[in-house]
Amino acid sequence: MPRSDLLLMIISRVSALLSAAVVLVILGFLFREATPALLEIGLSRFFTDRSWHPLSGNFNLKPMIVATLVTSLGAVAIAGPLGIASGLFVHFYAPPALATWHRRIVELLAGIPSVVFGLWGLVVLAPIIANLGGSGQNLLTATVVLGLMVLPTVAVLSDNAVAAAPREAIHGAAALGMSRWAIVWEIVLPESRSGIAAGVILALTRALGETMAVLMLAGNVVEMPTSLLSPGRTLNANIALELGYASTSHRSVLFVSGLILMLVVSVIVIVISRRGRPIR
Amino acid sequence: MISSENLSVSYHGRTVLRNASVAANPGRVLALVGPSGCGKSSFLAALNRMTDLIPGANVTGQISFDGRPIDRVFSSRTELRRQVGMIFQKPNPFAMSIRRNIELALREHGLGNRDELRQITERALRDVSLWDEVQDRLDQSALELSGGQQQRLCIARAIALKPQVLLMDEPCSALDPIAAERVEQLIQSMREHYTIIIVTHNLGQARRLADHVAVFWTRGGVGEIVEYGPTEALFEASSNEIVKSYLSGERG
Amino acid sequence: MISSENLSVSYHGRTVLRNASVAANPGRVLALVGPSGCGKSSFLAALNRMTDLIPGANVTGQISFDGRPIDRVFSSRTELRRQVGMIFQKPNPFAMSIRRNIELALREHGLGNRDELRQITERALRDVSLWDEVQDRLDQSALELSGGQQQRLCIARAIALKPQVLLMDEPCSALDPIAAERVEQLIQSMREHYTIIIVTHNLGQARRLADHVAVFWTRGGVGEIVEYGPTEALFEASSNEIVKSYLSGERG
Amino acid sequence: SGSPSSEVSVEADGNLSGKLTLTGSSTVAPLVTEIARRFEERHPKARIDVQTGGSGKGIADARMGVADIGMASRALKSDETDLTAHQIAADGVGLIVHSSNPIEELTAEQVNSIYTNQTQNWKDVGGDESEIIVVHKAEGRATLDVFLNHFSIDNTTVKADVIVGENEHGIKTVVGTENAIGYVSIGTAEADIAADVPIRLLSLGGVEASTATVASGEFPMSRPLSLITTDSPSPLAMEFIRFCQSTEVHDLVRSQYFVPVTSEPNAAQ
Amino acid sequence: MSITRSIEPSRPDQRKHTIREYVATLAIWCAACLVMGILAWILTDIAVRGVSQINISFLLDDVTDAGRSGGIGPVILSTILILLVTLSVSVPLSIATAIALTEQIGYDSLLARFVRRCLDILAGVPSIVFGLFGNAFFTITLGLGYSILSGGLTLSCMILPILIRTAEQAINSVPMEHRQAAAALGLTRSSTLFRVVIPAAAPALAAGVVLGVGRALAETAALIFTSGYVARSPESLFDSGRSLSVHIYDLAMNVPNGGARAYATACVLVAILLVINGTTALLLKVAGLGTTPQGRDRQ
Ligand SMILES: Nc1ncnc2c1ncn2[C@@H]1O[C@H](COP(=O)(O)OP(=O)(O)OP(=O)(O)O)[C@@H](O)[C@H]1O
Ligand SMILES: Nc1ncnc2c1ncn2[C@@H]1O[C@H](COP(=O)(O)OP(=O)(O)OP(=O)(O)O)[C@@H](O)[C@H]1O
Ligand SMILES: [Mg+2]
Ligand SMILES: [Mg+2]
Ligand SMILES: O=P([O-])([O-])[O-]
Repeated sequence: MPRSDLLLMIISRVSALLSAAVVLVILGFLFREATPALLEIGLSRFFTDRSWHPLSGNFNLKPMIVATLVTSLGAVAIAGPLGIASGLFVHFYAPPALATWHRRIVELLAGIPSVVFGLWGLVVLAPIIANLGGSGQNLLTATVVLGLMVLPTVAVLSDNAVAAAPREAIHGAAALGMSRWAIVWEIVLPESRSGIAAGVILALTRALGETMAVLMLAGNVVEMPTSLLSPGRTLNANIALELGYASTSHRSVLFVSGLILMLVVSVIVIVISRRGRPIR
Repeated sequence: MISSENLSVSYHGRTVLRNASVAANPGRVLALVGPSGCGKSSFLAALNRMTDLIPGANVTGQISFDGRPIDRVFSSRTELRRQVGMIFQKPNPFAMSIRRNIELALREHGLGNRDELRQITERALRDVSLWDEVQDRLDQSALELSGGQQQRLCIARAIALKPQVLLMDEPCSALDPIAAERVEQLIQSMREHYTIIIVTHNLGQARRLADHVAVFWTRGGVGEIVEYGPTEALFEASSNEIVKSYLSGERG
Repeated sequence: MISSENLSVSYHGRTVLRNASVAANPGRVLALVGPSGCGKSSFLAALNRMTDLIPGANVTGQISFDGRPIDRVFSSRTELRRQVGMIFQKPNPFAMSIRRNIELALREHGLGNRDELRQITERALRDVSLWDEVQDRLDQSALELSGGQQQRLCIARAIALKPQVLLMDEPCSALDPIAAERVEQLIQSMREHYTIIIVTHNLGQARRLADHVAVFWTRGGVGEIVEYGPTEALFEASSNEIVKSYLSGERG
Repeated sequence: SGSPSSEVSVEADGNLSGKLTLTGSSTVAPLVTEIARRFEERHPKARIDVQTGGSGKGIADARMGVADIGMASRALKSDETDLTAHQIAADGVGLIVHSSNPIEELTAEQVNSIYTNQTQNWKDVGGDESEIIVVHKAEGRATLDVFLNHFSIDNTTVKADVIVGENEHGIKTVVGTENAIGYVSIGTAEADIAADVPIRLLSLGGVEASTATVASGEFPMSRPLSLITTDSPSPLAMEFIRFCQSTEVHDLVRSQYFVPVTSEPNAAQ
Repeated sequence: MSITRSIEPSRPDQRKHTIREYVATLAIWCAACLVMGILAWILTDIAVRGVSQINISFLLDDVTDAGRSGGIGPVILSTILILLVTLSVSVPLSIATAIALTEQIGYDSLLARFVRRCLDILAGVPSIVFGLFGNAFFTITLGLGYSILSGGLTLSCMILPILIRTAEQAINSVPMEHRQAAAALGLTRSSTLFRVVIPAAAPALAAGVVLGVGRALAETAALIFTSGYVARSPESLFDSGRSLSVHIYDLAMNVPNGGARAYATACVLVAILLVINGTTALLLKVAGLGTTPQGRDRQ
């Protein structure tokens, strides 16, 4: 093997391991911080306690896990179709000038800080949703805004994936008189499936990890939600809300919720990527 | 009858084909010959509006079908392309099973129930002499076929739709002689029912197959048709020097 | 001299070529002919270890260069491939300017300063008769060339490196007759200095070009070499029925 | 909290150099940031970095030595006696409603029953017919501690509709929800009211909620804003704390709608 | 070989397909308009509330009165420095990792699967946890303190999965033929990569970087605990520096009556994004790259 290749191999593999190590280090750190609580309180109490009142020794995380899942999955349910449609729009439906604009707009959307989304949701959207009852700070508002936030992730990756679909196949299909949607559905989407799936997973994990906007919009009450209009607190919001003030044992409990969040993410990632493994 | 009048094609403003006027008739084969890069593929793509798919491509001039503007004859691009089939230079099977490659467009055009689809598929594969090779792996990916097999599959896919016009862009250039001959025979047998326009670099093939030949040439960087007429007349007694020298070289 | 002994190729465990043994000599052209799908491309790819790049491909058997195992002769895959150049069936220019397409590998192998690079580039493009067509757009993307132009560019790119052996997989199938003839002439003029192995479907070309011919055939789904020998002997008086019937059909 | 050493300032005005890191209460941070700017102008070689994160973090960082000084918006608890608090200002916690809400005042019992979900409609406490949206603070907040202590409410019995973190979050929630009630730092609320934000502070036990009543000591629900150090702060830290407590920064304290504390011995210098 | 012609004049399926076509087109247009509409809504909201505050001195001046007056000069500077640190660490690392995953290790090898899984999980780490981790690791353990370096490194970890994902996809989308051609010319794997594959993948790579920059610029939670809160102009990478998004958060949630300035800062942030996106697009155009739409059939 030439020296340059050897160097490339070593550097790239070391980089890959380094990238992977980041997550291990973070996990290790979370474990270290969470251990005191896990030893003292035990895992089961996080699911069986009466409520979440850490200062009074009640540590039920279940409502927060549910709220986290509801908002994240809901966000992906909104962002998935819109993002994929937006990728297809750019390549197959938009007039060229509009396609360029659409792309720019989506890229711009990707960079708007979550606080700005949160602010917009709080000042503009929540009062509108308050017409449905309550304060307007509930899971629905958080889900909608979260959906908008992760939309660019799906859209940009779908756009790339669609762009990579082989042109010959598309032309071949067109030459058989297949209509636009048939080409998209039968040729383009199957070809770009793995790229789109990657976008959706990334969006889901991003939704699970988002903190600030949800904190500003979800209402943050720790109760098992009964509808989308119930307020709820996600695991991240919980950490952000309480960590600054938490004393040692409380702090450790918050790390447990961080750990649980990461476990949830890992399970989802592993299950989904098992099923949607691209065929090559 | 499909015909073009003063058809010009440009890419991003650069004209690559100028004022091409030819006509092709049912039951007849028209061959387009000429050196590389003179716009044959571009001409073909303009006929069934595949140029719409190429960014920067622009077509001017008139295309008629049975004497009427093609846009009036066919209600839509899809109908046009269904009736004016096309086979490409590079084989382009879809990344799906061999069977679905053929059935896909059939279903799309609402042709046939399950049994009929099977029959049409088998018929089409037999027509291109692929049946024996693939009948026991119809559900495997078409991408695993060799280049020649892939191209024959693409031809099968197109003729399964029974189009009125068939545009072929060097359909045999990826085939071995035996398969190429079968396709030639196929074209011969189809000529009664179809209008066929074929781009070929094989002058022998052009001579054997075509009733009419259009010779393309590049002049000043722009392609054009330098002569168009009955095959034998052109091959035997062209008055045009370029054409003469090109066609006489029965090489390749 | 490059030779193979009992070379077999399989993809994902399915053998597609079995026990191919041939030899090609400097100053000589070896043509590989045979129907589609019988493993000619696979054989060629095995010779310069391009099979390493194909997922699932597995090669067994021996390849020798001047009588020594090829892995010992060349220090590395890159050296091997530099010395054993290859041209593919489908044109595959890089998505960069025409000039850079040629200069890329030259620079990589540390050949020439700026001026020399220019000269080599021009020489190579002239050899494939592309110079006149592209000299004023050398800095435009190679992807905008027509299929034939692209293929000629790929050939220019390979011969610019002056390899010892040249593997060609139907190099002319995308060329018009004039360009094809130029390339044929080019091959003729190169034969003194190179060992050339060419896959072709054009039996006339094989006969005109080749000193030796190897006929591939598929038996029981697996490709093999059914006969290998001097061109004229094979074309005139093959004892093998398959070969006889195949070579006699001077069709296509 | 006596800190006698005044040598630093006497002999080395202008020569003071070094870097101080402060972390802690988000309520105190904006004020200390302004004070730090002024301090740096006086002592060009000194650098005061003010970080935020919450009172708890300030206390923890000060204890662990991660920060030179912590900031807290509550008094130290009984298990925090290893640290010293240097009060630099005072603030109150006040109940707020939307300005369209006719309610003027609530009794302690009414507040208690609203927050424990026994009263669910404004008409039960003399207001319009509409559901009460209860805005509450997240557990662990200094503001929450002060509120719960004052009304002797057990946090586990509170039924909230929205739980907020920062003061402005609470205010924005009340602004967006006409039938909401919440409680925030009086300083923050006054600043917003001064800018025509549609909220109103409710009186408490007959005392108007304002910086004036906090200053006079009448307002019952008030709290100290302090800098927290270990027992042996550096000379620079001492000098900075002295500056924070001096009358030189009273204009800054007032501009942030807090109440200056003048009774500190050091301020007299 | 007989060919029977059968052109059924009007098939019921055909009409069904026409309707399906209309519905699909309508749906896609609606979705696209929704996306553009909502963004336009958010952007106008920000612009209407913030743009009037912006002028040259706002962009250059120091922060005073907790942000209610003065400008955001030091904040912009800190943001740029944080971004530079982030990109200079994460871009090389991500491209090298993507190369390893696509070209070196083999798609399905154990190592590749492991690394990929780790990255998927990393992508799901909440930003607040990044903040805590960055604080514990870079700020305290490595002793970098509250500094631009700590913040930048934390953000590198955070945008790593996005960059790697997009880079991987970009590299994979380069046709196999290019690699074959390069290999056949005797190019080493590394030059095949750096001279053929990566240039061909550049537009998609750049798109990924833009996405990552967007994410980094937007981050708040992770930066409060790492690069900190100090609004003074940083003198070195070891100084603490407040980023634009932290400034927005502080003004919006902590500073009474800071709303208008928060919106003005948001306007600046969006403008910076526009400039970054525009420059990328321009660079790609100049380089003759840039993805063209796949092929829209004009109907
Ligand atoms: N998509 C495109 N964009 C820009 N220029 C193009 C494009 N396709 C073809 N061209 C140019 O148009 C000219 C005609 O190309 P065309 O493919 O029609 O030639 P051709 O006669 O089919 O050649 P060949 O026999 O090699 O296939 C060529 O100069 C080519 O470079
Ligand atoms: N990458 C691959 N994976 C699996 N099977 C393959 C692959 N490439 C080729 N094959 C199979 O191997 C056999 C030989 O293919 P090959 O391309 O070598 O034939 P060929 O003689 O070059 O054909 P042609 O003349 O059509 O180019 C074919 O049956 C083909 O389906
Ligand atoms: Mg062509
Ligand atoms: Mg082949
Ligand atoms: O941040 P606090 O001042 O509420 O502790």
